[in-house]
Amino acid sequence: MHLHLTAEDAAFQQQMREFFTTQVPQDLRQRWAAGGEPSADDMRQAQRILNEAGLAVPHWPVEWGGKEWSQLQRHIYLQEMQDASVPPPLAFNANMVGPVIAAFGSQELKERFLPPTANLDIWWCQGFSEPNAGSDLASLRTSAVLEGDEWVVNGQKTWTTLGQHADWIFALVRTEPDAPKKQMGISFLLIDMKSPGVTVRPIQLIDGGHEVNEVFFENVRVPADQLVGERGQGWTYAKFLLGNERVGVAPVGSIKRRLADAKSYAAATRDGNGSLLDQPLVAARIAELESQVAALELTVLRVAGNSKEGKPDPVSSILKLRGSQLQQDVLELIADIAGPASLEWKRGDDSETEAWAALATPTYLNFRKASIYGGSNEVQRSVIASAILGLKG
Amino acid sequence: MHLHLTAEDAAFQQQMREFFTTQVPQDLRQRWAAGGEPSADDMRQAQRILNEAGLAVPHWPVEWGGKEWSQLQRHIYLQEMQDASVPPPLAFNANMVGPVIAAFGSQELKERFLPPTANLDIWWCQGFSEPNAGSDLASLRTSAVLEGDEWVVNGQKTWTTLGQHADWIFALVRTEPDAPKKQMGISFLLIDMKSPGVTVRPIQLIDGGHEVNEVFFENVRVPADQLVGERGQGWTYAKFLLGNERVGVAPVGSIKRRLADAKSYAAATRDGNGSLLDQPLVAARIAELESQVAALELTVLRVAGNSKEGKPDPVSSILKLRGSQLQQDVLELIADIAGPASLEWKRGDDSETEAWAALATPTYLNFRKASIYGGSNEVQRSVIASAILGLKG
Amino acid sequence: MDFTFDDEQKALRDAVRDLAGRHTPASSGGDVPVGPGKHDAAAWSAIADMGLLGLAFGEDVGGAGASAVELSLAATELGRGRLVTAYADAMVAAELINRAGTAEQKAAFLPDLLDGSSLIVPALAEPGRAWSLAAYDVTAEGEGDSVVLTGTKEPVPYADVATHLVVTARAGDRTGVYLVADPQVSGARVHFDATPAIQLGSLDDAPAAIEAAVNLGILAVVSEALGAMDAALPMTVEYLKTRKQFGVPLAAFQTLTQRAADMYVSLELARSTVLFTAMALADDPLDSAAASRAKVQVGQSGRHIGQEAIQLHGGIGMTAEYAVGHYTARLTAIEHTFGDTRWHLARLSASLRDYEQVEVLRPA
Amino acid sequence: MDFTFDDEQKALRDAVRDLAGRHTPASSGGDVPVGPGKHDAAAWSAIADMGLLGLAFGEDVGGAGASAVELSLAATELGRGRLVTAYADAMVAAELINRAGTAEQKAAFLPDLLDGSSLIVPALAEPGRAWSLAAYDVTAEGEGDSVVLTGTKEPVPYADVATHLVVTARAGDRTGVYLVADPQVSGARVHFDATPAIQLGSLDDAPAAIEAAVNLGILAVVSEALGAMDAALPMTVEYLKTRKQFGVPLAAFQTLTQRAADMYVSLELARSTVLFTAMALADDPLDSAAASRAKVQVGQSGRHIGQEAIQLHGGIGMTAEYAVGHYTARLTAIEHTFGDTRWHLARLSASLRDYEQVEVLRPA
Repeated sequence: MHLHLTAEDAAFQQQMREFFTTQVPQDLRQRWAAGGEPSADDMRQAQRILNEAGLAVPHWPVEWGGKEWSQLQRHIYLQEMQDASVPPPLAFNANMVGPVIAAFGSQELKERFLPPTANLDIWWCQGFSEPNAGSDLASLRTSAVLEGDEWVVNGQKTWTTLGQHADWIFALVRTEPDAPKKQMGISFLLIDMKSPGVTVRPIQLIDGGHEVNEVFFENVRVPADQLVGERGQGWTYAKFLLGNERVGVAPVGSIKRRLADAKSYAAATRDGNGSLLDQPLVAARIAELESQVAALELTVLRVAGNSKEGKPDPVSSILKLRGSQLQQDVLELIADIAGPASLEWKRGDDSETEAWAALATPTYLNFRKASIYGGSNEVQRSVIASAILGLKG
Repeated sequence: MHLHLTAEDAAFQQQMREFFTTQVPQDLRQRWAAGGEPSADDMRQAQRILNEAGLAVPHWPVEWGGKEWSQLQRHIYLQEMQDASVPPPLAFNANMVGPVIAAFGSQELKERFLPPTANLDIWWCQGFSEPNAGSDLASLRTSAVLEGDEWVVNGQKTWTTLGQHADWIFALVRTEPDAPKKQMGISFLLIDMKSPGVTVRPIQLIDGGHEVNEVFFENVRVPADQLVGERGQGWTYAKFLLGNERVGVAPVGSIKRRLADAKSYAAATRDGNGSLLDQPLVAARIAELESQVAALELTVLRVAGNSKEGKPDPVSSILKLRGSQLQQDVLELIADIAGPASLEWKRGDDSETEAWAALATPTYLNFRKASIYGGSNEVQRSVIASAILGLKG
Repeated sequence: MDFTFDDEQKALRDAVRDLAGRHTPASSGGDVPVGPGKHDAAAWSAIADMGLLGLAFGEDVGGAGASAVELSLAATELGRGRLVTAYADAMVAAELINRAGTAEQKAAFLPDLLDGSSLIVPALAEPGRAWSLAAYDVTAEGEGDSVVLTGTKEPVPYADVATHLVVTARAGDRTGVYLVADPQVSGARVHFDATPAIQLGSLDDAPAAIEAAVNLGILAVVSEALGAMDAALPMTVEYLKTRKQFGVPLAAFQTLTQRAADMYVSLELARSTVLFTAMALADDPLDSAAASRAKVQVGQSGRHIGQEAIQLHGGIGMTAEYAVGHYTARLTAIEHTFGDTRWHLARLSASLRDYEQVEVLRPA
Repeated sequence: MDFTFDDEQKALRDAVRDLAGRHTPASSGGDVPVGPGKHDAAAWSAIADMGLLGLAFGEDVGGAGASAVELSLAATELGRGRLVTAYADAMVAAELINRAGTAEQKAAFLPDLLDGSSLIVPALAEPGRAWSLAAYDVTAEGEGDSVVLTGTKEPVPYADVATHLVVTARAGDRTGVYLVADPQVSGARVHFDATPAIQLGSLDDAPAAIEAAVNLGILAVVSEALGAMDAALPMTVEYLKTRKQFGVPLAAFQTLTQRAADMYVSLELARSTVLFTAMALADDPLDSAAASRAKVQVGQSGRHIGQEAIQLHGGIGMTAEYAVGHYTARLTAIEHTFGDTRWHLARLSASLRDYEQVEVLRPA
């Protein structure tokens, strides 16, 4: 039991803070902090700055750009990045396909894909979910049939986040339709989005944004050497990937950033002769959220050390569950602080409404996804009940 | 759509208010208002005063003392009774066994039992639940075997509320052990608690109170004519009874009484140079509860007219569910207002702690039962999901 | 005390439901509008033609001589149909004129407003300020016919299509009510720069007029919210029945059906409250406690039902192709209209000492 | 930043767990005590003998020279074992003497308190008053050795078994700290009628001493609450696994298992918070913000877990024969000890402007 950061970790924290606040351009960070639809250019630029400094993929194997950081350092890195409003490395690259290729891909695939993946020269998207295979991923139907040295892919993926910017997609496809269990017979395939037969259709969300898509495959021909690892082992790789996805799954740094913003918004919103921060119910709600977010951060720090590579501690379900709740609570608070100003989503040129207030409701609505995507909160509760408490449910 | 009470209903309200506040002794009502363990003598006295005025069993058939009141009048009667802190007629008598005997009993049983039941000359208790048959009542095992013109009863009942005061028990017993379905083969039997072989053992609750009991039957001999209605139809009568139990199931009047008390307690609890009611978080919590209780009362008034005799509208599940939640919320508020004073459950002779403050925590704990007994909130949700929304669950 | 609709009210409800059904915005196929929409002029004409604007106003000022109950009933159906119009706003403006205005001013503006010839909306919010019934930053100078206003109101929903605005403005240390024709509008922002305005009635009458008008606006939006919730729940239930996961319908998952049951409870509590509030405001337009309690109950029910409707739908609920998200967006906007739950709790807190219990059973 | 126990801490934890297990009150068979219990003198002797009273105090005053971390760890185990003793109270009294007292006063009273020879508890609450760090109705007159106290403190837990009290009292417009030997006690009420008392230190030092002492008391009770929650959850889980209804274990009902999962989340959030607070107060006994946040988190977790533990047990959970109700009763008492969640939120609200974010990662 030690309260303080070691001198080494404190220095690391300073180093990260300085890097993020001085090496990533302020205007880029301000755009990111403002929220709204993310700019692909800003994300590329940020990731390349990070990658150049060796900070884009610190959890990868060292030979491919990784650092051998402690879990605490990893937390500090994420926390400082989020606090400085630096766009994080694209999760599909850094946390999903990269680690899978590094762990299961051939040397050839590694050399071909890992460097551009780390540098966001390839923008990846994820082809897992299908219209009838969401939480129940094993029911997927997209098929790949081997013809000569090419896979011919047919089917449809959905909820493909930022697919409109993607160069490549990593997809789960059914290669063995007759496998005895539906989890078997699935393979992990890398597909160039420019291949003939690939169509992307945007899905419009309730906040007006276009961040997810449907991806259609019609007789798309994929070179056989773009199958990662072993044929039929895609389910194993997907579980590995989803395990990685949960690392750093509670965006504590950005929740804290938003909560600090909320406090400043309340202080800046005039109410009679004072401000909204003088309203006891507003202040108490902020104090309560600060306490709850601190408890979450402390839990992240406490259990981070428990995670085993590739096999996440089920305790990470706490972080996903609670993280999404608090993220949503903070955004709800911001919308309430905006109050009447939240009714205007798009400001005119000479509007006097603050940008944050106009974005408050679409952002609040957008993040209702946080408790649905990446394993819904119901799924997280089931994981806790069964894997931790031993309740079948 | 009419806001106001008709002149007739307004007069009825006045009449009830005057009766309850002038005809039931004030000291008795004060003892009831103070809470804590109910006094059997006070309950008997109150019910006899009501019965003498024809107000103990207004929902019974007219020939047995009923009134043909509208649902609104029934609500006003309950509301005024609770507001005046008059102990309500014993539910086991007035709402349970009485209506069952009136509906299904022989003329002989009616004449023998209904008048003393209305007057609380017989104190009834309920023998339904068993250690392994709570929500799943049909699993009950207490048996009754016919020997000559007597039933011989063996088994155990539990959660027998106020059984320590009871003269008689109405029990569900299994008379047809070989019935094809476990709901069949159950009969509804009236048993004198003074019969040889009946033992009552108190169950101590976490608030220190003795309000429920276990009742054991060992070769208890019961005259055959004390079986109500038809042999083997006990399940039907029990459902009828439980349906009646839900009428007036949300004790809105007493929730409102308690909430008004909470407000006065907060105003009387000094805090610095003011009172707890000056604390914005306390005031807002009271205002919120007042809004929520008003919504419940309005819902009671709106759906009361929907209930059909003997077949409760599933909407009554809303009232039970929400009523128990708000009852618990108000008692939690009172315990919080008591604050440090709530730490002392039993006051010494020269204590300066108010009686309500000392009772606040045991009462709060005692009423955790409200969401468990009489159909738990989980059961109520299932009723709503299946019977109203058409979801199987 | 009676919550049942009479035949006339049922006929009105059915007619408005038909009207609203005909004008319900599409939510499938390509880009559908999301967020605060443009005023639907066609729907507005239909609303005006059916006489829905005049429901709560007397025949002497061009109204239909019905009551707030009928207004609530109509607004519920407009909410169910997801119509995007200035209905609640126009009701606030009308009540402001009705309560603050002189007889001449009423005669000059109300009939046109109530028959749809003009579209008048209130300008209440000031940028950078929390919700308030008082005006602070827009100031009025002069009196009677020579008043000028200075300052900014924003956002003013439907300002872009309004023919006139009713504006609250600071006059010394008080708040008055003013009418501005042909306002200078840019998006939802209205700027006044010594802009000529007509003062409606006297400063003495203004606070009560504002309170009554906002109460009526609250009734309109909580009724609209009731319609939205009343539509969102069955959609969610239907989805649970039909959508399969892991080979079984979602309705097989007890955790979801129990939550649907809780949504039903929230809905019915809101329904009782809205119906009562309509009756209470028909009886006393200044029953602000009833209006605040309605805003609190509907705020809590609306947030609960809106959030759970999306969650129980899963990813699909996030898309603009499913109406459930539109309902949730609208419920969120309603929470932030005319004071949020917190504001109303604070208002109620201030008068807790004035009564022992909330009485809903009231002798005539 | 490190949350792991070292070997010594583990050994202490195991030893206290053993001790607590031996003294756990029975909860089955006949009448078992419910509610605020009598001080368990046997358990108290064992606690004193193991040196648990001195954990957070320096060897110079007769303590063990460990820290608040070890105190927290011990209190957690006492909570798990449901021991009824004045542990938290004695810690507050000790810290009051330690921080307010002069060197002589410390030497006179602390060693006896920390080795169990005397039992000193604080007298803070005043009847009819909300929780407060300041005293109002008990007044002190005179100075130094000729002080007398007048007024009533109530309730004073364990006053009936205390050898001395440490009393907060009003001195002019300030609050001082006073020691009273052989107090006049009736139940939990202590009445002073020009009762002689010793003033501990100066009025200047009193506020900080009270704050630090209550912080330590908060740490003791939130740790105890952690032990209670950490026991109540597995009991509930076990019950769900074994109890059958409708022919299947309760664990087959998803709505119950999902709620058990939420309880687990509440427990782990509380655990992290308590451990951190122990470290924070070991570092800075005046870190009242950390103490308040712990009270808030544990207050919410404790209410959630306590209520759900009973609900998931059903009727059985209401009985004195099942420990789960005793844990819930104790969690409820802890919520009302040293300020409830609301009080601490109000205290935190007052200083929101002093910092941008809560920093839990702190350089040395």
